Amino acid sequence: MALTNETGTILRNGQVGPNLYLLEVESPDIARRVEPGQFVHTKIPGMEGHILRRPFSVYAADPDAGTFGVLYQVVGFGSEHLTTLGTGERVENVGPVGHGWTLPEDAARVLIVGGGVGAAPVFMLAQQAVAAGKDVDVVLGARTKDALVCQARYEELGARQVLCATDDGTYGHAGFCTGVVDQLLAAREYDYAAVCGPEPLMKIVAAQTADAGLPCQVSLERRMACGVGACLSCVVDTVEGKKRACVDGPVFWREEVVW
Amino acid sequence: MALTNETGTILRNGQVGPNLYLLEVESPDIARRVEPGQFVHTKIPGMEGHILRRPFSVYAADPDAGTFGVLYQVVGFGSEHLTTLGTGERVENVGPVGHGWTLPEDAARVLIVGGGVGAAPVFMLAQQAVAAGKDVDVVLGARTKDALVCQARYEELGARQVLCATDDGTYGHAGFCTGVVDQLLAAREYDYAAVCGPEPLMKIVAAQTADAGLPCQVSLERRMACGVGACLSCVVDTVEGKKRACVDGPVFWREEVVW
Amino acid sequence: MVAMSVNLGGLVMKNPVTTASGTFAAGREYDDFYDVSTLGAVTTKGVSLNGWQGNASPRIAETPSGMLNSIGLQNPGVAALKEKDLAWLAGKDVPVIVNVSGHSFDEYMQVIEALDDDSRVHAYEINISCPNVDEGGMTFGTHAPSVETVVSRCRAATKKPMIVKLTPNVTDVTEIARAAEAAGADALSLINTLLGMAVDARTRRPQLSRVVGGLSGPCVKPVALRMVWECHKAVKVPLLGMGGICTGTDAVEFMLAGATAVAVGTANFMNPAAGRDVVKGIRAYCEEQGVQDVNELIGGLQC
Amino acid sequence: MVAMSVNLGGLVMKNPVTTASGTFAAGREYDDFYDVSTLGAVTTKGVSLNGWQGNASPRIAETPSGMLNSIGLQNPGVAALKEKDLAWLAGKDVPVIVNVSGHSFDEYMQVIEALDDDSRVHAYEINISCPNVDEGGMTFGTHAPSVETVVSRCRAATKKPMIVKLTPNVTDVTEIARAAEAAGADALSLINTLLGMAVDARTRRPQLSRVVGGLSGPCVKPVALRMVWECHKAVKVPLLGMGGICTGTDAVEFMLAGATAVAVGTANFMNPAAGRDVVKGIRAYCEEQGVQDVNELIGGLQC
Ligand SMILES: Cc1cc2nc3c(=O)[nH]c(=O)nc-3n(C[C@H](O)[C@H](O)[C@H](O)COP(=O)(O)OP(=O)(O)OC[C@H]3O[C@@H](n4cnc5c(N)ncnc54)[C@H](O)[C@@H]3O)c2cc1C
Ligand SMILES: Cc1cc2nc3c(=O)[nH]c(=O)nc-3n(C[C@H](O)[C@H](O)[C@H](O)COP(=O)(O)OP(=O)(O)OC[C@H]3O[C@@H](n4cnc5c(N)ncnc54)[C@H](O)[C@@H]3O)c2cc1C
Ligand SMILES: Cc1cc2nc3c(=O)[nH]c(=O)nc-3n(C[C@H](O)[C@H](O)[C@H](O)COP(=O)(O)O)c2cc1C
Ligand SMILES: Cc1cc2nc3c(=O)[nH]c(=O)nc-3n(C[C@H](O)[C@H](O)[C@H](O)COP(=O)(O)O)c2cc1C
Ligand code: FES
Ligand code: FES
Repeated sequence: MALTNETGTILRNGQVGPNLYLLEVESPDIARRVEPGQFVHTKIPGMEGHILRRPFSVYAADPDAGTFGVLYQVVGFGSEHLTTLGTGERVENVGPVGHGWTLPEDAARVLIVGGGVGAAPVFMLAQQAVAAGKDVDVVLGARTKDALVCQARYEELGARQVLCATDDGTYGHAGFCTGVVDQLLAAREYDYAAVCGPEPLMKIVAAQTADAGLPCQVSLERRMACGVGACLSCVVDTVEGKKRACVDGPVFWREEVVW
Repeated sequence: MALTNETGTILRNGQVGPNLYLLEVESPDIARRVEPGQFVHTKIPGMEGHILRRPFSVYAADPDAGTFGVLYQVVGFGSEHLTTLGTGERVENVGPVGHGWTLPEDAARVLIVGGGVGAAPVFMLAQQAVAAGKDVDVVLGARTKDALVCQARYEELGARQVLCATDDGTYGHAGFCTGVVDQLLAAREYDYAAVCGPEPLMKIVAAQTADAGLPCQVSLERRMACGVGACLSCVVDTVEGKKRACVDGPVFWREEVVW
Repeated sequence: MVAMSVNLGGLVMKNPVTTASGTFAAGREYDDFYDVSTLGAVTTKGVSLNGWQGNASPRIAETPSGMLNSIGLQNPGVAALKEKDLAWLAGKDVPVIVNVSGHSFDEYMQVIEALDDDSRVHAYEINISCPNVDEGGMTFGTHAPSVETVVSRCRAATKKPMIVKLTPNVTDVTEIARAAEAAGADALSLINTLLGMAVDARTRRPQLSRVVGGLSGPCVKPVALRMVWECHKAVKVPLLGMGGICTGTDAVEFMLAGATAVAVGTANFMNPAAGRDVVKGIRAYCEEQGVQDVNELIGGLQC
Repeated sequence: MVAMSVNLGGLVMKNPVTTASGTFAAGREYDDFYDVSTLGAVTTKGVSLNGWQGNASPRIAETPSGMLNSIGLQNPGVAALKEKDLAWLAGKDVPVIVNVSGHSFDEYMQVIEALDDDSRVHAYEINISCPNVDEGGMTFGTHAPSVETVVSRCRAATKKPMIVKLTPNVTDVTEIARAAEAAGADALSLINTLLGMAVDARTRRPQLSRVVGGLSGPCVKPVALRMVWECHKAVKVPLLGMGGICTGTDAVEFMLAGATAVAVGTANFMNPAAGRDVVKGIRAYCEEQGVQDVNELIGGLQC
């Protein structure tokens, strides 16, 4: 799938939760072509001394309006600087990049797990699964109630259930969302699982789904220079050797990854 | 005179002529203490990869309002970037820096020559001279009529005459403003001259005033790192050896300088 | 019309711009952004005889106006290069410079031997300057005697234009440059990356798994320009300049300092069409400045 | 309360922060911004016996995340240092490190002899690494034998703590570090500037009158950190780290890599209170991370 380096216009960029921001960009070509699990490699304007682009998964896209959104958290200079950009500013994105989720056609029951800001990169997958008439259960984990910023959109989607967990117990299951996953898996009723979140979370869910014999995909993060598959910065150790997270991933099957 | 590193607020920043911009900053401490010919060493925000500050002469200051203005032209990255800053943004200035003009108390008739953007650094001197009841003649040179952006303010000041020259002949004397200086000096009626502009202009006026036996000061530009006298980046060759443009200058007597 | 063609030690390039090895793979990944035949040449990622796995992650870190990498010359070996990369490049109207790596003097030679009768290879760039491998790489490139050995062995293996790529991590780059020239290099390319390191104060760990890595990007441009200029005065063979080139103006600076051609590296990551834009920028500079032939720029610094 | 005091080869500093020579004069120019006795030490601008004029203008150029300088050790000589700078510093509660230059082995020694009975001098930093002078400077600092010669002569001239300042423009900084240690250095400071160059494409002239100059600022931090770490593993004497330090976090990175103390240079130009802010930043880091004594950081990198 062809990549583009599209200059988009920021429509909205604001805080939506504790350390969580939503960026919406008018960028028709990417918006039209992006698939669930793909990302954009963003040149954040006004960062001349920080030369690398930043990869962000696409949270949602509206092909008709020609817009896409990114949910991001502030972790360093680039994401901090990104919060200062306003409506009307221009932002250059290489995209849509990567292999996204491969929802099996014959999977009837789908489990989706999103930890923290990882709730975003699985949202379009949930949309796709619901649209395909599958039963979709969603587990969302966050530090605290206010950080569950994707919950409402998942609920509107028509998922069978949206279960939440918060580390501080302010909403839903108290504790790590892997507790909820455990309970759901006990019924062993899924055909496919997808998980995105901090790597330790994905590692645990990978183990849980392995025990349950359930096919599972994860979305891995690596530092990226080119974001197009050329530089080999972003390699992941897999059972077939090193693969590039940017274009061979970011989504990998659980059993491919050497954890 | 004590230096401060004051964070000011931009009140206005906009184009006033061909490649000419006026920046007005609320910065009370500097505004109150700045003397004619002094400058500020400006940290232009949003320029992380360009690490040095930029020196700009103070054009005018309002001690009561706590504001000062800078007239600048775009010549490179920093000045270009400066044009993008808007009202309300913060800007850090070290100032007031340097030895300004030393208007002799007994000088009754003063000649002020400003070439291009060099019309600004001599404006407060003209104010001072007029306020002290001296006869002030001003010669302003510019590429073209529209670039004579300081003319009106000089005229409001109450100078005896404000003569202009434009390279393209669209206003006043056609040609270099040294032509006008020549005519004025022919009458040999001045006690003190001050000139600011491109170095070739200052060199010519220095020679003209030398011929006329007239005391004359010039304001020199050098690339500056520290702007406070510590690094010796900005040295000027003088008859007494190397001097620092930032704190020993930027204003020097014509005969001090080894041209 | 500006005459843009240059001759880099026997390699004729339609314009002075190639890609810096390791930043562009063999070009296919950038095909969506522009046609690689816009370039004067494509320089491929370093290749060893049977391929290497490279280093562990994390392999890169961002630094002020630059980046560190410790890829460690991960590559699938010569056979895969021929089968995939050279096959793809054969369809493009652009000469190919193959960047050659080895863990031993012999391996460099063997890589060349495995490639030399392949007409899809137009020139070699012998990388004796990679800071990210334990054997070979930079250890060969920092001492004149080993430079002479590896370069003369490679010379014996090919008659094609042979560019030797130098490391900046030396006391006197001209000494190394002269050794490479004496041993038969047709051109020199410089600079490879500066050895650097980044620390995460919070975790108290190095940012790269291999601790040290190679510094590249705009931050190294002053060092690269200086070395191009020093070598321009020290040797007769043409130079391929690189290190932080992002724009046509950057490229012109290198040519004025003595480079016959230039390579665009880290800039590809900032702007996927950087190579094309540098070609355009050089042409625009020449038009503006009334330069009729880009060769006039080479070593044209006035000082 | 964090214990901030460190011992740099016999020089006790109340905190690990000094100024990089040549960027702070003797401190007086920064007196309006903060009290220099906030610092662990003040390092003065390089001084020669009778003073030098330095190089012609332009002397600096801005580069990506850095700058080049070719000041050329302009200084008014030892007598002026004593009369003006040391007199001013005597009123401050801060130890003074005098940075020593020379065009010959003898001159280094003579500068020390002229200063050694002055109790206002607490330590020396022997600059054998300035890239901006034709004689002495870096030419002494790039070859182990001349390093040994100049350092042992200086050693014979003083019992005060003697820091030897190394250049990064070498193939193997540990070789030079070991030579300086063997010759009697109490501490090593690194890095001095990297040799670089900048070109103005429009005028086709070098941006510095002397063509080449020394690169400093954030862009060199990765190289500096790497050299501090290499020397930390190679020698026993403590290290004074510098190169691009702007914040407390930067300073902590150097200490983790092996520096006992750090110097703030180019950052003074960006922020006239940089020295004070780095002291504050180190303290804040220690408080946040539960570090009770800053000495725990030295060489604490986990790898
Ligand atoms: C495929 C992919 C998709 C992502 N999607 C999202 C998302 O939807 N929302 C979101 O908030 N974050 C996402 N991330 C993480 C995001 O890229 C980092 O948070 C961001 O790059 C941090 O930049 P910074 O300048 O703030 O941090 P700094 O720490 O200052 O960045 C320094 C360098 O490290 C890199 N880096 C730092 N953290 C990460 C990380 N976790 N992953 C990869 N590179 C990193 C930066 O890109 C930069 O090169 C994604 C990462 C990848 C690889
Ligand atoms: C005491 C003094 C007063 C000045 N007053 C004014 C003024 O009132 N209005 C105005 O428009 N300009 C003034 N200048 C010139 C102004 O400082 C430069 O135009 C500005 O620094 C250019 O920055 P840049 O990033 O746009 O250019 P770049 O060329 O990108 O700058 C690169 C480097 O060179 C330096 N530099 C470039 N040109 C000059 C120059 N002419 N003088 C000194 N350093 C330079 C920059 O500061 C920077 O360090 C003054 C200069 C000095 C020394
Ligand atoms: C990610 C990366 C990989 C590299 N791989 C190689 C390589 O395989 N062979 C080589 O000779 N140089 C390699 N280099 C060095 C570049 O070719 C170039 O010499 C250096 O990066 C300086 O140029 P730049 O600043 O334009 O990137 C690599 C550089 C980077 C950043
Ligand atoms: C303008 C300037 C002048 C310098 N003068 C000296 C000097 O006189 N003696 C010396 O040993 N180092 C000198 N240096 C080098 C600095 O002390 C320091 O080693 C170098 O700049 C790296 O640190 P930084 O990146 O924090 O500036 C000078 C550096 C600059 C920028
Ligand atoms: S980021 Fe370059 S290959 Fe993945
Ligand atoms: S700019 Fe540093 S002494 Fe003048």
